[in-house]
Amino acid sequence: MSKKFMERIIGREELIRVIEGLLGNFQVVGPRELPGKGVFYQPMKNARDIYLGGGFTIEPVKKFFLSPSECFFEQKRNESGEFLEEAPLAGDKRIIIGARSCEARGLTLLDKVFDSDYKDSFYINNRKRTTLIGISCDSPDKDCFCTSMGGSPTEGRGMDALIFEIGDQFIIEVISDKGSDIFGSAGSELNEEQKKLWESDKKKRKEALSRKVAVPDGLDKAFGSPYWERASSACLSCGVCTYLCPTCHCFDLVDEERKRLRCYDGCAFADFTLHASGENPRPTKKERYRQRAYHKFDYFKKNFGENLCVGCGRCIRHCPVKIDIADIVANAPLDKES
Amino acid sequence: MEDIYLSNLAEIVDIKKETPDVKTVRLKFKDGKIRDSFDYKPGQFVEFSVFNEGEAPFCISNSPTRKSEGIECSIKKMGKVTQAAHELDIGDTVGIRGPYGNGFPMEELKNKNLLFVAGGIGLAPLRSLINYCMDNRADFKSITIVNGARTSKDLVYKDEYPKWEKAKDTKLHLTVDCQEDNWTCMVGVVPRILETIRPTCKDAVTIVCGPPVMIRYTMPVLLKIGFCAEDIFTTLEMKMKCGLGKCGRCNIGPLYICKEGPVFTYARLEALKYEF
Amino acid sequence: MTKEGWEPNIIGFLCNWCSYAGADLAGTSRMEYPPNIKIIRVPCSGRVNPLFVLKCLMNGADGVLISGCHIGDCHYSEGNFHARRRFAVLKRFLEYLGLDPRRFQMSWVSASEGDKWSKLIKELVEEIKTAGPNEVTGDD
Amino acid sequence: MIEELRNKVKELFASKRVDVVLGYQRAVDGVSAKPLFIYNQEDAERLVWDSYCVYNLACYLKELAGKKVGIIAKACDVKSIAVLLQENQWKSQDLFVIEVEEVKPSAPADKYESVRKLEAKSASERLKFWEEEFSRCIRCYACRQVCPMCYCPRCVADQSMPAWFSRANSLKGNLSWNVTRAMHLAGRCIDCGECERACPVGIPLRDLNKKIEKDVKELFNYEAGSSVEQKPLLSCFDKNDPTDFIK
Repeated sequence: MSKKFMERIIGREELIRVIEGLLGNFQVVGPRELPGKGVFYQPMKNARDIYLGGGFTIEPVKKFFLSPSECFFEQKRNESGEFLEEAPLAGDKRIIIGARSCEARGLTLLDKVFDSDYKDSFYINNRKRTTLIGISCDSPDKDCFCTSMGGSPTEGRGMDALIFEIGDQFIIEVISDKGSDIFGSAGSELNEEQKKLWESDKKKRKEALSRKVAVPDGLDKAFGSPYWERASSACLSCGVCTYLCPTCHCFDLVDEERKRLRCYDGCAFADFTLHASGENPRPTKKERYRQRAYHKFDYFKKNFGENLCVGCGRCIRHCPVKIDIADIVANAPLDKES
Repeated sequence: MEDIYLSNLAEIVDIKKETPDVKTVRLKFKDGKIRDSFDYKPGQFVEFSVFNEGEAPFCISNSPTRKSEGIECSIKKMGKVTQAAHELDIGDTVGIRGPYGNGFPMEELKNKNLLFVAGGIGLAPLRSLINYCMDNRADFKSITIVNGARTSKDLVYKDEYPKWEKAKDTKLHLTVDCQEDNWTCMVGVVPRILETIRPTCKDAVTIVCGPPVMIRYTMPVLLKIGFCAEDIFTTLEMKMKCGLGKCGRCNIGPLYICKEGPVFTYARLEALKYEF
Repeated sequence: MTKEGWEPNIIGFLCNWCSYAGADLAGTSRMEYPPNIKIIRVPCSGRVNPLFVLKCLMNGADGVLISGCHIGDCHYSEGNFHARRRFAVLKRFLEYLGLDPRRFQMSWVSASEGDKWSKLIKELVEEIKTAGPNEVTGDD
Repeated sequence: MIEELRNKVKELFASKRVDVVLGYQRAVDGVSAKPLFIYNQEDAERLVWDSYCVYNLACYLKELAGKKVGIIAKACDVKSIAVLLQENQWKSQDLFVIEVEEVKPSAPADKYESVRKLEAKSASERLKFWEEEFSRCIRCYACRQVCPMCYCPRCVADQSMPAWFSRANSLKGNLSWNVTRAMHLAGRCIDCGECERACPVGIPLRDLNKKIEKDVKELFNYEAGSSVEQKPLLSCFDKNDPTDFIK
């Protein structure tokens, strides 16, 4: 990470004023708490709505880049016959405030899928037109394990700026040009004492994570084991874990009202790999759950060198039957090659 | 940046009814530039769109050497897209995206004896390769084609059989699962036919394509005859949607069949410790 | 409120034995009624699935009418009984969701009631006109 | 209490009365509970029973057809099993129900309080309320997968010929899905509350099902799961069903 940017320190009111300034000429999205429901990213109308608490949004920022349903083109007809009207790429710049380090890190993993051999124009356009400002979390819950996945609550990977709330002040780590456009001249530079305070605060945040998960290498040795049948027995085959995961990216292409849509899809669903002939290479939830575990902790590592998991804990936190993928994968039996 | 999911419009120029539930559709791209620049290897597939119904993968069943006539896809009526495709007429517009997949490794097949083993609609990808060999006959040694189907009505490309039989050093073996009146060729499932005719495996390569059950029982027979796993090529039929190795359906282990395949050697599939 | 010249779009599911014949009678007897209703013939009012009603309302229909034989006249003897019970639940449920109750109506019209049919459609179109266009389906 | 439960389950296996027993076990966090599939006597050791055991295990019955199944059932689970028996999904001799008394907090005085509050609102307020709720639906179908009554082999939402609901994340598709799911549970939902608990975005799904439950009681004096012999609501009728809404 190029270190040519200086950290800034800013008061609460000034931060609110900076956000209000942005509201004027950008589309700004931030976390908002709906009482009794949870925290959701929503377009911000008033800077004071922003949720600065310790909790996590239910849906990750992924949905602003890989949209739950995206229209690619529409088939139309004019006098000279049929033609395909391509959906225009959204042009307006926007700012997303409040992402956690795990979600932003998830975007850099999605970049490996959608911005590599085949360039997904819709995803890339969303990435380019968005400035992502993170808020470092200081109270991870029992399901978080980002430090075991190579990340940390203080990591700015995939972000343009990262805000640390310390006391009633905010230290802003400017990471990219986009971040410096907004916070480059905000507040003041850090003096030595504030820098030390910030370093100790960062250390405290990392240590706040109680959970350690050791993902074994060579998971493929356990592929044939009946372990997966028991591990997945309680799975309901719903889409909660895949849709709320910052790195799950499987999708479906469907035609509706002459439009070609890309919609979220998930390997947990029973008909995800069902052939029209009725054949299904993953007929039961054992194969399906094993596919999700292996795609994240074996296949993706083989193809791209990193686990496809950022340890955000959403799939554990929101699973209706409390299935814990970290525990299941950590205890996979590598010894017997059954 | 161009949209990698955008279909190219193509017009249906000819429809041939092969069997009660299989039609071969010949398409010509509407856009001249694409028509000329579109090139493919035998064994590659395209994402065929019937607009407002959906998209499905179909191998290109005619040889690249005959690309000027248009590209052909043989479609068996199975699900939503294929049923809609069967209701299309000549002159209708469809969408073609591709070509995708690795296709057959042409260099490894050059001046070798070729054994084609096909079951039912499995002959479609092989026809592309067979006709390619016919048009470059000198590059290949002997050709043996074993083509089976449930009944004689299910045999596809019947009008090409005489041409294949008359070709140089080419033998065609047709078989149906059970005896039918006025059926003169062989009777029996493909694996058993292979055991009876025992084609030579010296300096030979075999290409197999058919329903999963046929592949499962044909492989051991080929190994018994003497083919080694590196010389057995098969094209896998998986559920595919994007064709770009992104949508997460067609993978076996870390391999995305639509991108790294669908053509694999049996050796590579066996080496995969994952489900196959 | 509604733009000038807006004409409501109403879908009618008519049972083949009574209501369809009643509508046909209204036609042959030259009875005037507004053309806003688009009729779908079904074997029996019991054949209509709540999903049909929902799909109509969600895809731009301003009103849905289900019409079948009077209780006791059903060609299949119990089709309209099932329909009555099924749509009693749906009617209240759609109202609970905030959809205007005038947009989903039911009526028994027998094969001889051509006049009831034309009067019914006239009333229905007036009611839907006052209810205005169906905003629920605006693609957000 | 828990020892007694474990021994009862072990005895079921010993007498070969069951192939699998559905129960609860401690979850990974050591505090909450999660469902447990018991296949033999050793598994029975992991059985727990406390207020964290909230799941309606009858939702797993749809995958265990043909097996002899034991199930640890709370009061509402027993009612959902009654509906499954009533709909001929299971034969009682294949099911071995181990009833355990309710640990959940007792139901509020007026069960339909939230429904009445919504009914009192104006139509436009209700529409705005539901539109806002359904706009958050992510179509993960957890509400369907967690429901014992949703056992269709191919759900209407998964069908493609025709595709009944828009797969897009639009209000149209979300509203159609949630309304149809509630209608398909008319006279069958026993309000165990699992759908609302499983919904990750907090949509008040019980207020949908309870509204239909209230209407069905008022219109036809019908209660889901009250007795196994009772015929399903929408597959039967009565001569003097209400008819005032029909012109």
